[in-house]
Amino acid sequence: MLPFAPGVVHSFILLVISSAVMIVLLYASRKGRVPKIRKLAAIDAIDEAIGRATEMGRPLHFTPGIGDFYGYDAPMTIAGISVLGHVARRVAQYNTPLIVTFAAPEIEPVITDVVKQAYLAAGRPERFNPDSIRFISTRQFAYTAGVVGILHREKVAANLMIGYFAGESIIIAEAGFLAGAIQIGATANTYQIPFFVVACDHVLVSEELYAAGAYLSKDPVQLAAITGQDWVRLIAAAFLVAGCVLATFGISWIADFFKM
Amino acid sequence: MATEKDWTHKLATIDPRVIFLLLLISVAAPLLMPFGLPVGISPPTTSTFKFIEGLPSGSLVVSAFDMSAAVAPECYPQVAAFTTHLKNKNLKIIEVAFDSAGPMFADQALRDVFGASKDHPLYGKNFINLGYIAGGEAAMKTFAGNPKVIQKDFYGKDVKDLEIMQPLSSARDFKLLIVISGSQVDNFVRQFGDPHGVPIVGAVTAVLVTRVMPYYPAKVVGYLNGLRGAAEYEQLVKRPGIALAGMDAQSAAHLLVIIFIIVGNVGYIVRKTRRPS
Amino acid sequence: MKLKVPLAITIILVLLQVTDYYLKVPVINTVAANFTVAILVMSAIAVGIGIISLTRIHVRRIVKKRPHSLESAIMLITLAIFILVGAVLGSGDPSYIYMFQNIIVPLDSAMFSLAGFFMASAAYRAFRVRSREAMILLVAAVIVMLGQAPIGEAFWSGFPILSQWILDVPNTGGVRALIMGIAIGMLSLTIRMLMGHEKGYLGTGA
Amino acid sequence: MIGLDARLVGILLSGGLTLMAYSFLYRENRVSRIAEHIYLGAATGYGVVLSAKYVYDNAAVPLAKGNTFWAIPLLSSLLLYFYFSKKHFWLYRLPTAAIIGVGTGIVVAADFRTRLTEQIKATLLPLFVANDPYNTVNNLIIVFGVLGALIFFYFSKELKGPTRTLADFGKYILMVTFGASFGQTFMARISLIIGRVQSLYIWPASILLPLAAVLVGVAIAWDRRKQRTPRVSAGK
Repeated sequence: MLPFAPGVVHSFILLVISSAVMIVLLYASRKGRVPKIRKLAAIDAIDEAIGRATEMGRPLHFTPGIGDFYGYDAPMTIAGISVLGHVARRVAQYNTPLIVTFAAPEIEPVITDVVKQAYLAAGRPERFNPDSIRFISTRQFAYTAGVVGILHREKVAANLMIGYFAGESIIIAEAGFLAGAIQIGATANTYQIPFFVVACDHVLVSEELYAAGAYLSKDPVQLAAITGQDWVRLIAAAFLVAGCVLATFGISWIADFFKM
Repeated sequence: MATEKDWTHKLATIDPRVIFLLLLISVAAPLLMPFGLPVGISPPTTSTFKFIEGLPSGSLVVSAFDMSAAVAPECYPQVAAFTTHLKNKNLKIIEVAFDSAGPMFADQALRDVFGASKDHPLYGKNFINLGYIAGGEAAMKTFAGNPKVIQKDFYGKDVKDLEIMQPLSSARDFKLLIVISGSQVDNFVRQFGDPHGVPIVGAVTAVLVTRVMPYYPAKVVGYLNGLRGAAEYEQLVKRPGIALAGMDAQSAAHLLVIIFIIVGNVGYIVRKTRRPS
Repeated sequence: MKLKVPLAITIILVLLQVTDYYLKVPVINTVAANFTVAILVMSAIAVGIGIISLTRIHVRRIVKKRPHSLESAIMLITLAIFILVGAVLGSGDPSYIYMFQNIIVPLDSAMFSLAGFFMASAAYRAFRVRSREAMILLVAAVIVMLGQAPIGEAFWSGFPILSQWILDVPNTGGVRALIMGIAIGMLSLTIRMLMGHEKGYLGTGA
Repeated sequence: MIGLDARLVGILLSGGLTLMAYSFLYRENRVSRIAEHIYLGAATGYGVVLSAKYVYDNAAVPLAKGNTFWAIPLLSSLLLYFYFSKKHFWLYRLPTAAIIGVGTGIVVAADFRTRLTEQIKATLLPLFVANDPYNTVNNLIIVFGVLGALIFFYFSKELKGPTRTLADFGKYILMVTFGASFGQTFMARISLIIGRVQSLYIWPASILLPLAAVLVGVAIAWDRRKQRTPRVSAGK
C-alpha cells in the first residue's frame, strides 16, 4: 500500500481512472479514430472577430489576462496562449494588426515565441512587429488602466480576453464595448464569468476555455482530449447519481468511498 | 411606428455617462447626509464572532492579507473590526501577506487598533507583521509547512528572536486563519484547511462570498460579506465605523441601478409590443 | 532538443508535485517543497524581462516621436523614481510607504472602482427581457441586490431571506458544476501537455 | 519624518489622481492618460522593488550564508534572459518549463481533489427527506442543478430528449448563478466608489471637487460646440 496523505485515497483513485481514460482516448485517436465534437459557437466566433478586425483594418487585441505560470491561474494562462497560437496564425495570413497585452513578465518570452512562430508558419515572418507584444504592468489595476487606454487610443476592432481574469474583467470588457469592439471573453475564474456574459458578444464559459485550444487545432488527438472531458464528466455524474440514490435510502457506500 | 426620436427609444438607449453621473451622485450625497437605514446581522457574521469568542485567550491567530489596495475600501473596515475583537480577546496575532500591498494594511491595522506597530511594547510578543511572501499559492504551501521559513519581518527584524514565533512548527499550531482576500479562498483551503485542518474565517469582498459558501460551515467557519459584513461586525464589537456609514450610500446606489434596469426594460418592452402593429 | 528537454522538465516536475500532494514520502515532500520555493525566486527574477521590454517600447516611442510620447516620458520617469527610491531607501522606509499610499493606493482604488460604474451601465444595457435565460439572469441579480443592500429589507423583509436562498441553493448547484467542469478541463489540458500535444506553453504556437 | 504638510500634500495628491482617473468616465482624454502613465510607472516600479527584495532576502542572503541550494534558482533563472538573444533564444524554455511544471503540478493535484471529488462528496444528498419538503426541494434543485449544468457542457454531441431537458435546467441554474454573482458583486464595487468619495471629502482634497466640476462642464460645452450633431448614445 502506498503511503497516502490522510483523506486523499478516493481522489487519487479517481485521478488515476480519469487520466487513464483520457490517455486511452488519445492513443485511440492516434490510431485514426476521429472523435466527434459538436459545434461550439463561442469558439467559432473567434474567427468571426478576426474577420471583423481585418475588414475594418483596425487592430485585434488579445490578452491571456493577468495570470502567470504558477498556481491557480497557470492552466488558464496556458489555455489562453494555446488559443493565441491560432489567432496569431490567422492575423498573420490576413495582415491584421495585432496587439497582445499581459501582466506577468515571465510569460513574455513564451508569448513572443508563439506569435513569431505563428507568423513564420503563415509564411509571413516579416509581418511580425515586436511592438505588438506589450508587457503593461505586474500590478493588476495598473495593467487594467493600460489596457483600457490601448483599447480606446488604438481603436481596437476586436477584443479577445481569453485566460485568467479577476476584478478587472468588467472594466476591460465594458471599456472594450464603449470603444466599439466586438468582444469574446473566456475564463475559468467562475465569479468573473457573469461580467463577460453581460458585456461581451460571446463567452466561453469555464471549461470551454480549456477545450478552445484543442477545438481550434482540429487535430484529432487534441479533440480526443475533449472527448475525454466528456467521459470524466459522465463518470462524475454516475458517482453523483448513484451516491444520491443510495443516500436517499440511507446507504452510505459512495459517501464512505469519498471519505477514504 | 416607433421612430428613432421616440421616448421608448430614449429610455432604451440612455447615454452611459448619464448613468455614471447619477451613480456618483447617489453615492456621494448619502455620505454627506445619511438617512440611517437599520442593518441586520447575518448568520455567517454571527458565527465568525462566536468562533473568535470561543477561542481561549493566548491562542495563535493568523491574519493572512491576500488583499490588494484596490479592495481596501471593502476589506480594511473588516480588518479593523476583527483586529479589535482579537485584541479584546487577548489573542496572539500573526500577520502575513500574500499580496504585495498586504503588509501596509497589516501595519495600519496594528496602528489603528493597538496605537503603534513595531514600536509597541507587545510587538513580537502578542502580534507580529511578517510582511509579504511572493509567489501566491506556492508561497502559502511553503508557509503552511514551516511558518519559520520567513527570515525577517516587514520591518527587517530577525524573526527567529521574537517570542511569538517560538512555539510554531507548522500550520497545525494555528487556532484560526483569517483570510483577508478579494481574489479567492480556495487556495487557503487547499494549503491550510485540507492538509493542516486549520479553521478558516473569510474576511472577504462581497464578490468572493459565492466562492466561499461551498466551504461554509465545514472548512470556513464563518465569513464577513464585504462592507456589509464589516458594518455588521462593527455592531457586534461595538465599534461603529466607516462601514456603517457607507450602508446608506449602498442603498441609494442599488436603488438607482434597479430603477435604470426597470426603465431600460420598459423602453424595450413597449417598443417590442408596438412593433407588430 | 529545443523542445524535448523543456517538455521532459515539465513532465518530471508535474509528476513530482502530484506525487507530493497525494503521498507522504519525506524525500519527495522535501524536494517538492524546495522546488516550490525555487520557482518563486525564479519568477521574481523574471520581472527584469518586463522592465527591459517596457523600457524598450516606450523609449522607441519617444525616439521615433510617435503620438503620446509625452505620456511615455512620464511613465519612464515615474518608473525610475519608484525603482531608485525603493532601491536606495528600502521598501519599508516611511517615504516609500508615503509614495505608495498617496500615488499607488488611490489609483488602485480609483481604477478598480470604475468597475462599479461599468457594472451599472452594463446592467442597464444587458438586463433586458430578451429571452428566458436573460430574464432569469436579471431576476436573480435584482433579488440578490435587494437582499444585500439595507434598502431591500426596508421594502420587504423577505428579500434577504430569498436572496440567501438563491445563494445557498441554486447558486451552490451552479458553482459546483462550474468548478467540477473546470477541474476536468484542467486535467484534460494537463494530459495534453504531458503527452506532448499541447505545446503552446513552450512557445511553439500549439 | 513626514509632517503635517506632507500629509496634506498626500491627501491632495491622491485626490487629484483619483479625479484624473475618473475623468475617463467622460471620455479618454489627456488628463486620464497622464494619470494612467503615472500609475503604470509607479506600480511597475514598486513591483520591481518588492521582487528584488524578495530575491535578496530569500535567495541571495541564504546563499551568502552558505546555503548553496539557492544558487540553482538564481542561476537557472538567468537563462530566462536568453529571450533577448537571437541565437540562443530557446534557452528561456528551460526555466519556463520548470516554473510551469511546478506551477501546474501544484494546482492540478490539489484542484482535482478540492474542485472535483470534494464537490461530488458535498453533493451526495438524499433526494427525499422525510417530513421535510423544504430540504427535499432544495436537495433536488442542487443535485439536478449540478447534473444539468455538468451535462450542459457535454461536447461530444448535441443533446436530445430527456438529457436536453436536464441540460436546459442546468443552463437556467447557471443563469441564476451568474445573476446572483453579479448582484452580489455590485455592493463590493459600490464600496470602492464610497472609499474614493470619502477620501475626496477630506480637506484639502475637497477643494478639488468644484474645480473638477468646472473642468468637466467646460469639456462638455467644448464637445457640444465641436459637434452639434447628437453624440453617440449607449456606446456603439
